[in-house]
Amino acid sequence: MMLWNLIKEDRGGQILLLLLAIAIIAVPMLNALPPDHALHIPTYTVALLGKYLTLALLALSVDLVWGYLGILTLGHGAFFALGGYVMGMYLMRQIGERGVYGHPELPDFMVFLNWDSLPWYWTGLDQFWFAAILIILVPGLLAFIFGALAFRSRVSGVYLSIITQALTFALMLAFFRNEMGFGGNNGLTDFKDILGFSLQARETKVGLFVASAVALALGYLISRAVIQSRLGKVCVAVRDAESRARFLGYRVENVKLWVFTLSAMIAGVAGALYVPQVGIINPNEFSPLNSIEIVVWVAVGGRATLYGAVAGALFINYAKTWFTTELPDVWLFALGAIFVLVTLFLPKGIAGLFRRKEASV
Amino acid sequence: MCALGLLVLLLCAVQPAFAKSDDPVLLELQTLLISSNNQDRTKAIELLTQSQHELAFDIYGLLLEGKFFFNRTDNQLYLVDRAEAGQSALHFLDERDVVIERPRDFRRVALNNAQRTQIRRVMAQTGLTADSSKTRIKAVRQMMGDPDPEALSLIRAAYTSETNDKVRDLMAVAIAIDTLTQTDEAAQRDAIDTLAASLEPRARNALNQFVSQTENASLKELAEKGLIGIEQKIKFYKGLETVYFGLSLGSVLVLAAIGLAITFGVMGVINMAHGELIMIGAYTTFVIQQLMPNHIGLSVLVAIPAAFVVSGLVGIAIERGVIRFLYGRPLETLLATFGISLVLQQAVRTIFSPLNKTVETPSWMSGMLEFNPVFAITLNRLYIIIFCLLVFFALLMILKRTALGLQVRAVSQNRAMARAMGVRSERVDMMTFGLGSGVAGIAGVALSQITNVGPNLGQAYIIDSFMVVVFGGVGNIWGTLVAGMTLGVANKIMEPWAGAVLAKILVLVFIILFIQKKPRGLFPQRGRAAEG
Amino acid sequence: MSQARLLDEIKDKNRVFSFMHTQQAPTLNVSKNVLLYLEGLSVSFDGFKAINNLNLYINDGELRCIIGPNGAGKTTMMDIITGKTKPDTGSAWFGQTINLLEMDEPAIAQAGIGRKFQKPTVFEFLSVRDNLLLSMPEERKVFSILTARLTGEQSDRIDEVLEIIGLKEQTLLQAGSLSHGQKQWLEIGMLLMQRPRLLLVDEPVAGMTHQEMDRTAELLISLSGKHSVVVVEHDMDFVRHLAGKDRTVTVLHQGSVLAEGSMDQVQNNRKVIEVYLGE
Amino acid sequence: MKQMNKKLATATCALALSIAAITAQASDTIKVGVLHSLSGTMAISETTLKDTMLMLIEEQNKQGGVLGKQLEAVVVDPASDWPLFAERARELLERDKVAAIFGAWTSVSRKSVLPVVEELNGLLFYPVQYEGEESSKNVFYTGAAPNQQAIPAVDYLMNELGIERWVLAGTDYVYPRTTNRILEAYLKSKGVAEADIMINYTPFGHSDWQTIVSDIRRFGGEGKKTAVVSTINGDANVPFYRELGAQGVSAEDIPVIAFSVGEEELSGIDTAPLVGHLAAWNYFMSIDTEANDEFIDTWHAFTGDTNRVTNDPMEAHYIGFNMWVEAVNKAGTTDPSAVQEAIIGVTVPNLTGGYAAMMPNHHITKPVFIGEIQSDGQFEVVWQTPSTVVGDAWSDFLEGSKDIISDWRKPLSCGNYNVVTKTCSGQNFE
Repeated sequence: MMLWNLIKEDRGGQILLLLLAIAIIAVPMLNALPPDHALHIPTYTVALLGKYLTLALLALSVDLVWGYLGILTLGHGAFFALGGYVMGMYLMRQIGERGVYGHPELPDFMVFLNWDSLPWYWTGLDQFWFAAILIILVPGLLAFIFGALAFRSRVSGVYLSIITQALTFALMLAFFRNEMGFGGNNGLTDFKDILGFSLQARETKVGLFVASAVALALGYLISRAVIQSRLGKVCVAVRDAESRARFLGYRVENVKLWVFTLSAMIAGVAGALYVPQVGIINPNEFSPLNSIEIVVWVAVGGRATLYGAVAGALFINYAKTWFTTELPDVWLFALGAIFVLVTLFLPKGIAGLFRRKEASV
Repeated sequence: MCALGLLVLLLCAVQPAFAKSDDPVLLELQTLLISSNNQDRTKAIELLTQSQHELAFDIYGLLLEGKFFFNRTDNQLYLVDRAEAGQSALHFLDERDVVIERPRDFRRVALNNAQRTQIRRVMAQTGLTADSSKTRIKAVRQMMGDPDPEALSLIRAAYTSETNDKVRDLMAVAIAIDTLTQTDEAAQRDAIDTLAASLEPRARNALNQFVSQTENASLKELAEKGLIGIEQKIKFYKGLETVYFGLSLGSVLVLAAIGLAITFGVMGVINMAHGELIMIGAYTTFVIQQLMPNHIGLSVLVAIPAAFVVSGLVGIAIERGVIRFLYGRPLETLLATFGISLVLQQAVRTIFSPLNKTVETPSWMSGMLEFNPVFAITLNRLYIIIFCLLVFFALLMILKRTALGLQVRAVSQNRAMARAMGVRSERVDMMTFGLGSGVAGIAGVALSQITNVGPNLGQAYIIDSFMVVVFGGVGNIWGTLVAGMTLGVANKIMEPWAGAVLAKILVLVFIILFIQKKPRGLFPQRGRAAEG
Repeated sequence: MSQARLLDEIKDKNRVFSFMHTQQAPTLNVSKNVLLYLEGLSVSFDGFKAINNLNLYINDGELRCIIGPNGAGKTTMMDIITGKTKPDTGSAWFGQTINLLEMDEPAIAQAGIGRKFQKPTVFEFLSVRDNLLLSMPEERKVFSILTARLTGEQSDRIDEVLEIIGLKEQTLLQAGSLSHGQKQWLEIGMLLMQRPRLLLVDEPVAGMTHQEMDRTAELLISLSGKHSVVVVEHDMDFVRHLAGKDRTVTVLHQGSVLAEGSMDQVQNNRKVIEVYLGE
Repeated sequence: MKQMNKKLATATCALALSIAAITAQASDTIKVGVLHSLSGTMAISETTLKDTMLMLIEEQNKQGGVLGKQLEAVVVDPASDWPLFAERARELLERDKVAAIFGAWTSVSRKSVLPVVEELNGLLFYPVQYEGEESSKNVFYTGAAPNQQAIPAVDYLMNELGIERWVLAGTDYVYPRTTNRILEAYLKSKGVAEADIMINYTPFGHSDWQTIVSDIRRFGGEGKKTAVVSTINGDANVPFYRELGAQGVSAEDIPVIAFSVGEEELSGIDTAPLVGHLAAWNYFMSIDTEANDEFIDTWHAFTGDTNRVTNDPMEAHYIGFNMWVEAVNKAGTTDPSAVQEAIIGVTVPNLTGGYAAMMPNHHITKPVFIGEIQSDGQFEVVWQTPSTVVGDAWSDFLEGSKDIISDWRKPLSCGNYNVVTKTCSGQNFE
């Protein structure tokens, strides 16, 4: 009942959750069918869909801050990547002696950089529960510190966008450095298994897909819960008339801070689910380009609708896959055009279209 | 060009004397040069040196410039200026002119470093008596390292007749290095003094060597004192150098950012395609050079206005086509212009191929301005610093003195009011954006002289540019200048101990924190307009 | 000079960590029956003195009208009281105990000062009801907002205010779709919800019809007594109506008080006449 | 509402199905996967290799293909996005069922593909010089291992040019790191003092080289003959060489030997100030052999552009492809396991007048050439190894790997077998 209240007036949300539920049941079944069966979904497609879902979750987190708080973050990729790195470190620790050098503890890249022991920040990450906590904590902490500084001193609008970009850029440079102990440019890869299940096994892949779907559903409901609450209203108030909200006695910076942190945590989870499915995490995930691409997913889907962000992420990423296979040279043209056209002619995004329809019906 | 000159010279030199085809030396030279074996070429050079052949120096010159080719089909030696189909090749011995059909039949007679040094040595000795003092200096430097006594005696000889002080001092050093190895103590003392006064690396090395070898305590002490003196001087000049590097890096940042300071600072438009406008400027330079391959020196100058116009027009197109619909929606503008930047990049890839393009450095920009052996500044950087300042003050003038500038400031402070006063803000926006974009194009010309001209050129600078503008304070181009230079110098001062990567990271982090403290940058706009 | 300022700001650490200690305003104390003290206030932007040694005292429950030509510093004064602008010199106290200059907007608002802007600002994308809902005097901590539920008397209170400001029909409309006048009313309504001790009202009747004006006047008058109200207005008739015979009117000019007294006194004050009629 | 429901639903289905759509298996052709970035930052280098593969396959088909079947190239674009490399590789192997994949350039892209080819038992031919420290059952390294490029280059500088001081300058990623560590160890083993080695790392696309170059100048001005060993990558090279030119560092004073600068990279640089600087490769376009001439002519014909240059990775693909064809013919099938067995020991002519043989460690034999940059952007070979060098997967100069060998023949069939502990770690196949 509680849950139902969350999405009572939210058609898009209902459909989204419905589709997710279907996917969670149907995809594993279709995948289990014999390969020659017409409806069989090959495992790599499952993994692909799983990847899309994690990206959708990421888009969701961005919509939460951009759509409802008006904070255009160009650095959310950083939180995503951090979550990913934590997961990556856990997976590295799982390799154990199966590394090419057969070192019981050190990941390969540390062995051939002649490190004799694990850096302190790698300790404990062989425990999943610990990794799971850090996956939420690390991005959250960064977001909290960054937000605390930025929102206190009322950095807003474009300035905020630019320094979020600077943040992720700085992190990218930092993670490229081999001294950091995160595998430098190569990042972390060649994972073997997660929680004892081999990452190469079909079941594991399906499992990860389901996990991603569930995570997306949960992420959606949590965000929804925030939006529905009075806090959600305050967010919108802050977005539309910040100083008015202040004169009503709201500590705008705290509101921003907590929602921003929450969204960073969601992004972190998305990253953590993304890594085992693509099998590698490296500093490129921090590149400002990626972060700004996320924003366009949301813009295309439609701001401040949550389900719009999800739709946008799925749509653009599918388009990307298609283009880079069929006509690689056109991809950037297409992406660029989408940026321009959406901002000019489709400020409400795809979701906006449907809404207009609903209104007319 | 110059090669052709030499060709002619070579011919005249030959005509009266005899037909080259039966000159034994040249005949052997040919056989040695066409051989694929390196040693043979070395032999060839030695042959020339010993034979004292009258053409020796012309041939050296041609060898150094790589004008000698041999034809794989007839194994004959040719002189070729440009090995391209349709160009003519001149047979080395019997001066036949043949037209090149398959360029790949003609193989360049290539030298390796050892051989080049070998030739330079020989030529240097004649350089001692050259007219230009520069050549003489080069010659002395060249020979300073040369152990063979003959070279030294040449220097001694030239020393007496030398009039130019700089050259004399240098020669003195060269001689002193030698004297140091003698046993006459008094002479050695003088030598040490001479060397201690000089900043020539070779002088220092000589002293170091001397200190490590000599038994004579007093001399040793003297030499050590001298060395300490030198080290201090070097430290000082190293500091100067760092500052200079910082400024030149700063000037690049300022150039990249200044266009943004106008579009972002004055108009409040977030133009993510700014980097691509710089890139377009750079490519314009490339195209201009393609159009006038024989006037590289001029081409860069021509490129400046050209780049301004091209980038300016593209900018105006962007403003008219997209941005003007988004005024007052900075975040949307940011996204749209980012889209444009992607399109522009890909467009360049499809037009010019993803490969980097070669933009040549004109001769008047290459080389160094040498104050002393340890402190010399690179000309291209110097020009860029000057250029940066010129652009900056030109802009300042435009904004402060011209009608456009007045209108721009009016619009940027209060659009509605300016409209009411009859300013056609639409037009002003267009012009301002065009101006900013044009300046970005000019920056591209400068950048084409120091870095890649490729599709990613813009990307590399966009974030830095924004940092500079925000750090300096939006709407204040003085701020941009100060910020750019500060960041440049800071970066360079940190680099030696932090390393290039860490330095960059630290600078970024610093800016992020700085914005927290002063959201409006170094030189904020104040007053009610800026409040809230 | 800005370099120097930068240095100071970097030096003072506590501003960075200001968010660590939450600003808890001491309880209001109006034993001397004066609610607001402004003493020796000055603030200047780029040399232009917006406020110049301003002294102003508002009694508890008083309704005070403030008039003055453009650039007299009326809005800037409000900015200072509400913590939007920090003065260069001077002091501003709310009752005996609360130093406004040490507090930021939210703290001041929670201490009981409400403000209505010149240009009506409401939350355009929220319904009229939600606009009022958010204005309710309540715990403003993020988590209490997150879990906040609407109690019975709270919604009664909202209906009551809706009644007063006459927006009952528009309850569920988006505030953005209201007319200018309605927005003015909504904003006043939001102030009422806030139950502030001191209301600062900046040109409330701009763009209102005459009937609306009168209603506004009545409302403001009815508010005085349990609230103190400071009204900044250009419209002389309206001010005359508000001030009536005995209420005090303050004339600001070039950032400081030019004259103070009943409407009649003020109107016959020579300096005032000069300023207004520019003799 | 309904409308929307349908729209969204159809969208998702379309998405699912269109990805799921299994391409019809064309049994009359043999599919060959080409996995090179055609967009993004690496497109600069990799597009050429894609064209090379298309050319090679076309030529092979002219000669009747393989096993009487025509070859069919399946080209995909990983867009310089490392995770995408893995995704695309999986696509090629699972969906298109390619017989072999030719591709990848950067180490990270190879690392990203590696688990996929191992999982699905595919074949990957990797054409670029790399840091070594790897040997997979499913990967064939046709580019140079450090001992086929770096070590000989240093030998040349030391013996021929009498270099005594060394600057190891590189971009901060795994290839330069490893190479430099190997070189450092090697130099020290040759008695070079710590103080005579200067190591320096810079970020990708580093553009301001003033400080570093002037440091190099100072380092080189202290009496001993100095050389720079450059593992600087891609875009950063242009500003680096420009700065060298600007600060008047000529090849006679301080020669720079590069491992990642080939004909293609030079085509984007004004070579005038670079004449005499060096590069170490296993192939140069300027090398004068029949095979090379023919290759260049076909290349020009294929691209329709007589100015296109050829480079070392192209030769690597040429060799790798021919080896694969040989092995398939030998095995009589394209089945990966069979090919893996058949290919070891296969010998094919290279473009420089010699032969390349596939070694049991999945690396090949290569001659090493040192070339000097000429004013026309070509290299003049000034030195070459007397015979071909066998690629060494596990460097003898690194602590971690000096005891490790690789031999994929039965009975050992292990990529990293520790001769001391007698254990096979890494990719096990028990």
